[in-house]
Amino acid sequence: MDLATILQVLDSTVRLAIPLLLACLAGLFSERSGIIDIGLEGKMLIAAFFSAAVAFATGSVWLGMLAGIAASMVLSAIHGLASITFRGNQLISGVALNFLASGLTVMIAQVWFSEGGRTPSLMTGGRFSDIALPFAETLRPIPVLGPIYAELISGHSILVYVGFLMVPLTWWVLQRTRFGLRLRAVGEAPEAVDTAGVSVAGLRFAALAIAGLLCGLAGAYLATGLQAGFVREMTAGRGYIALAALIFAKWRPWYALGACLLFGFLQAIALRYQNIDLGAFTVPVQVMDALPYILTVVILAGFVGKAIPPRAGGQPYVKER
Amino acid sequence: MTDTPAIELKGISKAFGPVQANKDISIRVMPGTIHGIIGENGAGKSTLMSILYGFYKADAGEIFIGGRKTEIPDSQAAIRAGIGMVFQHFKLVQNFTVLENVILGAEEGGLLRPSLSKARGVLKKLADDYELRVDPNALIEDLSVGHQQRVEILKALYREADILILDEPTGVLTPAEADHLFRILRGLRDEGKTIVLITHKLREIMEITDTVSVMRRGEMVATVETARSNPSELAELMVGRKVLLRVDKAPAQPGRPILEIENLSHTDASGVQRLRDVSLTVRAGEIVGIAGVSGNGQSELLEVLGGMATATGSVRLNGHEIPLTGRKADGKTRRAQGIAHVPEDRQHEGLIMRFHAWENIAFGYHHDDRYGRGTLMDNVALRRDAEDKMKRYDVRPPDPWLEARNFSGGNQQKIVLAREIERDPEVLLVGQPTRGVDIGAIEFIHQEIVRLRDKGKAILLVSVELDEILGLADRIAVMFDGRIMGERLPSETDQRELGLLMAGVTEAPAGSGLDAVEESLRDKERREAARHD
Amino acid sequence: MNRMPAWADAVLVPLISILLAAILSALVILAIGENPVAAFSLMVEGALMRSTGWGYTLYYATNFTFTGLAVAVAFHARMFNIGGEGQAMIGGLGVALVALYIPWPHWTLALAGATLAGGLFGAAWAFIPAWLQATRGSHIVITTIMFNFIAAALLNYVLVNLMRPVGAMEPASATFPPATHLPTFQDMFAFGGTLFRGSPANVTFFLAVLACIAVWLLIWRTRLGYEIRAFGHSDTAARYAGISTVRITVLAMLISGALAGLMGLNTTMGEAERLVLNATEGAGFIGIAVALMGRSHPVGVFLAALLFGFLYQGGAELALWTDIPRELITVIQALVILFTGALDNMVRMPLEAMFGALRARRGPKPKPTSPRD
Amino acid sequence: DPALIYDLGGKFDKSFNEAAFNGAQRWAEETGGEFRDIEIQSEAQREQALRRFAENGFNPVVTTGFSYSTIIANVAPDYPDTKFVTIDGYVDPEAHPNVLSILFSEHEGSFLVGMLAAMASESGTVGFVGGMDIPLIRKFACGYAQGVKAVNADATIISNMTGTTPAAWNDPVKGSELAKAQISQGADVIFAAAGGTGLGVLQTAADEGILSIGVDSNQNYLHPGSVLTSMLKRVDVAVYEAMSAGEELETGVQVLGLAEEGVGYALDENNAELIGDEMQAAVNEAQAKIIDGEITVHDYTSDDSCPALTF
Ligand SMILES: Nc1ncnc2c1ncn2[C@@H]1O[C@H](COP(=O)(O)OP(=O)(O)OP(=O)(O)O)[C@@H](O)[C@H]1O
Ligand SMILES: Nc1ncnc2c1ncn2[C@@H]1O[C@H](COP(=O)(O)OP(=O)(O)OP(=O)(O)O)[C@@H](O)[C@H]1O
Ligand SMILES: [Mg+2]
Ligand SMILES: [Mg+2]
Repeated sequence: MDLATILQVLDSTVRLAIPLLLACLAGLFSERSGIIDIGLEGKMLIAAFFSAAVAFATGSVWLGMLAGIAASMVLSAIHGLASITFRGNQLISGVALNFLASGLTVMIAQVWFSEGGRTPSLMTGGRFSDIALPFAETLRPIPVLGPIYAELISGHSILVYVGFLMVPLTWWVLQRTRFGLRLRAVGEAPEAVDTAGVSVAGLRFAALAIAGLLCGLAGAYLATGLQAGFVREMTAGRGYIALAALIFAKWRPWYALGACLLFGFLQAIALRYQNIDLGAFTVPVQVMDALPYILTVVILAGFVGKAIPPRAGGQPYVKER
Repeated sequence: MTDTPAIELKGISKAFGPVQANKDISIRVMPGTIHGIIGENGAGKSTLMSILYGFYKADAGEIFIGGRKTEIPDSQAAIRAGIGMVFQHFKLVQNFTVLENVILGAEEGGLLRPSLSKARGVLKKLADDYELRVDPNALIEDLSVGHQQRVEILKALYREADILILDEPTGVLTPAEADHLFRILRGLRDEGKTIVLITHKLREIMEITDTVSVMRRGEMVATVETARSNPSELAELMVGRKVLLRVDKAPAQPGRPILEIENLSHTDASGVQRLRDVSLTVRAGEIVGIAGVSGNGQSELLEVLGGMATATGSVRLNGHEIPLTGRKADGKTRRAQGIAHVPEDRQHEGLIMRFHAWENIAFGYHHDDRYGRGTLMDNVALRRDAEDKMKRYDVRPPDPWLEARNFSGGNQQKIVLAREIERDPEVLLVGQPTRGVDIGAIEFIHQEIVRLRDKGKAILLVSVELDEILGLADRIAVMFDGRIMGERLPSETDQRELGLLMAGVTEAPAGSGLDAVEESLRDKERREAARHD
Repeated sequence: MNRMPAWADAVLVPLISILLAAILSALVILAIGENPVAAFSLMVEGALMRSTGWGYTLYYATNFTFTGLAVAVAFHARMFNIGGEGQAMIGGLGVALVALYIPWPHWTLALAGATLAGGLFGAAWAFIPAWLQATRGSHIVITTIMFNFIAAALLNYVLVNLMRPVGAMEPASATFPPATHLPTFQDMFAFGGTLFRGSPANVTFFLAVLACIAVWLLIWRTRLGYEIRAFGHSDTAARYAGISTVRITVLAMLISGALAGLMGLNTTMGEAERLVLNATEGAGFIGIAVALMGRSHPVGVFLAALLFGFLYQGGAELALWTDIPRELITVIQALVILFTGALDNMVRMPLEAMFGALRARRGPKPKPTSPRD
Repeated sequence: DPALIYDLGGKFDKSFNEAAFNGAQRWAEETGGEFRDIEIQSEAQREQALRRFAENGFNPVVTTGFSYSTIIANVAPDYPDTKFVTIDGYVDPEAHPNVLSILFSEHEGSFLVGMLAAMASESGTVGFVGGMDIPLIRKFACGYAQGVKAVNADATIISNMTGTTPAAWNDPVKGSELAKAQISQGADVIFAAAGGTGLGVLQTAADEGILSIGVDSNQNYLHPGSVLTSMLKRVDVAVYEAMSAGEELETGVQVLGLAEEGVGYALDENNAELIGDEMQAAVNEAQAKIIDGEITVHDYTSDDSCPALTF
């Protein structure tokens, strides 16, 4: 494999990893606060739709992104209402939100645009364009490092950089701020937080709001960064993969980066090398297609071992029975 | 001292559904005193204090702090009013450091760093002032219960509490740790702080409190000055009848050896050796008590014998070797061989809290033929059996359809005991049989254990209550750091000597035994801290 | 405790929840400019007022019963089996292999053989995640998600490259021989008339009912079920009782996988009479909702499966006779799941208060009780 | 009245089903007639929709997608007075006299766009992105590859399938990545036969400044100047004609290839500048030869193999 190909694969890795990463960090905030969130898929999907729809209507990708975030946060709020206020089952609530997003997006799209559950294609201005970092072209001739800078590091949309920035930021918020301390505590021992005089529900809603925001970014990136519009079910199961990555990462931000890059990389590889001809026989495309998933299982079984989730995860906080 | 009470509660009532936990309760506690509250399980002590701390909201009643009427809708308000509480079940974040737990909810501004460095300073000062030493960087899950409790006290003091409530603080402590705690409490009192102490142990009430209130069935039945009362009067007030305060038993008639343990060693999942060449024999018709500070291998000894953990060495039951590793080294096989096990932790091991009482009555014995022969279980037989046993053991309420979690701790323990003892096992392993159980129930539980002994069975008893060991055991082995430090007869030893052995000291140095325990505990801590680095 | 009567909890709460979901759905239908009353009556008409409607409702309900039971059994052992979809796919493959390549003399034998094969294949697909969870601690949620994707790839490979009759366009197996065709409701109950005409409900429905009974027996009447529940509530207590973690984890998942695999009987042998690529169509995921809504109890699972069967069939009727987009059905399903499954306390809390007030008014307050009474 | 039943992809898939809808729509507008249509949600609904429409007197009942053929064969005998049309499916005309099977020679249309691709390509490398890996898509790919090779025997054809689940039809993000991967391997023309996923391919091609080829409907307008052409499959015409014939519809088997103008390539103002005169001439010549039988384009599904491409 030559450098150009490697760079291409890594470039593709980055693009495929970012939506996973944003969703994974969203899940991280939510689950660190004790709320299991299998509705990541739905939040991303609804954000993808609204960001594309509003970006199309206003011609501004930024307004689109805000709309996407808002929509995703509304789903977060419903999740909070069900699982925090009414102490409902968090899993069911998440499943319901996925269904809701899947149905609502296409339905509204059809009512608004009559393009069969799609938004019209976005023109420039309605999309995030790729940013060329300073000197990208000047430095390109430098061997090895030049192309790496110009191809891999430069030339992504702003949300990619935001996504990567979110990793240290998440780490910093969790480990270095008061909010982070309380958030980690509420996912482990809500009664400790409560007796320390801090509102458990407040913290959990805040965590869900952040999760909504991050899923909103992920959806906006899909529809207005990577693509130029919304297509039905365009998240294509990425929310579930993000959830797997989260467990893989043992609910830690830096590990999450690693896990998402790994998933992205495996997918990038699988997309590029279909039908590997081994001489005697050809590896069928289906094997390559399933390879990321097979490898995930292998890695999980071989190297990662037991992942211990936040202790209070999944249970509503009840004081009086 | 002034005449204004530090705490005054007027007409507090609280119901949980149909259960009236507190009924029109009034109480006054003067500043600079230690006030005890006693009462049977479920009398409403914890509820009352939780109301004072804003954890629950009272249905009716008023609260006055320092003479001023105060609304306490949540814990934040209680903290602001200068109240701190150490709950029966600690409210600590297990995978946080001590420091993080202390500042949680009392941080200074948005960033942690300044709060942490401030807290570090304050903690150091508190440690010096009140002998409250804990490593601020240690993780809670690595600390002993005694130290976790210190963290809870530190949390309250860090928030500058003037009123400190402790709910059954000594239930999980060794005598030395309890002594240490009392020294701290006295120190705090002398500083002018007000302390409310909930306990089941009359000895502690007599030892440390200035005044004491007795609760029964949600009501306050009396408040007296400790000095003018005595244990049997208090016990009678609590239970509403006369109770026996010591174990009544005939001398043991030990027979042939039943359980012979030789060179038993066990290393846990994190690689720490918990048992080191333990050898011990238990004979028919005797109770062997294992004394020791918790965490010195007693729990592991019971786990290995009960089939919950694997080990090396040899164990013979009635002369036959039993497997210590492999598929046959599980609880099911042990039970079939005649080893019954009352685990230390009834809520997480001995019972399934969400199972009905009748389902729990078969737990571990559910393969037994008496509960049906084929694949299907004979639930009718099970329920009949449960009803029977619950009646015999006076489990209240005697309703087999109640879920285990809906029984009080003492009654939960009775269910476990009924299940294990009524099997007529060759060997009974029993851990902390009366932890958190009230006086009335303790009396009953002790009687049942003695009754089994008198049927010629071998009993291995583990307890951190020296009183219990001294009163119940026929022979005492002391464990320290995974070893048996020595064996004594109860008639020929005392708390002081046992305390020394528990601290790993075999011959008596000068000075009090308890100090030596303290010293050695600190030693052990340092070693453990080193291991965690 | 401030509990309301058991009947209210079992009947009133779900009914009111469904009502709320229906009201919200009606608002959505209004919002897209259609008539909700007409829509609902069309759904009821199409799903419940005609025998063929019932034929479809019960057909879907059969699928959801199997996947719902699968999720429920795993839940009892505190495992979240998201892999029902993949297990059902592979179960269907097993059914197809047996139906195609063994010359069955009669459908009863074929059904027995296919039941065995579907169960075994589904169980096998659940085995690896279960075993990895038990021995390596690999989180079963991830591994079962991964196995769904892997199952899809495998099935695609098998159908496109191996089982597809040469020259056929469709990635599907050949049609099963007539001897394996299962009697449909039409065959069984129509007696030559038009009852259940053309609807796919078939004997597998009764198998699903049997499966409900079997699961109930398993969970509440057998020692294995006792151990599964004990393990599900507390693994430390299970260790105390000598219940093997590995054994229970693996057994519970094998049973779960087998149940999911049996869904293949209904779709593959009962309906399509050949193996098609997307026979499962998300029933594995609906199974999660069904199990949760049914509180992991077979009766609850069955009722929830019926409800979803109704929604599917009613939705088909809407799609047939109105211009309401099919996604509306998805939205209605979402609302039903949300209100009955996650927001049930929103209904329960006020009801509890109401019953409490009623009781207080009717009689004197119950005597304060205390444990020592 | 006629009825129309779409395949699982749904009415507005921007390609195949949508073409059917357009045909029906045109018929309705021109004749003032009415038709019912349904987007099915599950496999079992295929039979249900057929029966319900037949029972309620709709005639003819038109279906799109090969998946209906087996089911129509089951249902048709129960409704001898109703005429069924299966587009892309094949039902034995002897056994089922009330069924019309309409088949398209996609390989022939693909051959033509393959030629165009090869001629437009400067790098000598062209790409193909399929949706789910099913025989029909391989048929497209195989015809395309033959067309490419016919122009430039040394050309490289990079062929990728998006996935193995139905999600592969709706993953434009993957479509984009596949397109980028092919571009990095030198492809400068990419043919997308992948439903919604194809939109991602077309988009990326436009963004990266290479050419793309649409499928089924005329997709040239999506990115004017960047979509080289579209491989047309005149499902709309087939549906229009079936509906126009009404109850008098002639049953049997129709194969719509280049000769019948059932397939072809799209030429309009959006791509007029991309396709030069000699390109047009070459393609038209090939088209004539195929119609005459001078050139035979191999149909992958006839023997599950392809001379120009391995899968
Ligand atoms: N959260 C709760 N929900 C419902 N009932 C409760 C709750 N907490 C306590 N109760 C009930 O209130 C009564 C009083 O309980 P409380 O814990 O105050 O007793 P206690 O005197 O502290 O007992 P113990 O000595 O065992 O700690 C008990 O009958 C108990 O059932
Ligand atoms: N959820 C519940 N439903 C019904 N009754 C309950 C429930 N929880 C507790 N109780 C009642 O509370 C009483 C005491 O329970 P609790 O958990 O407070 O124990 P406790 O008083 O702390 O006793 P111990 O000191 O022995 O642990 C029991 O008699 C039980 O009937
Ligand atoms: Mg208490
Ligand atoms: Mg208690």
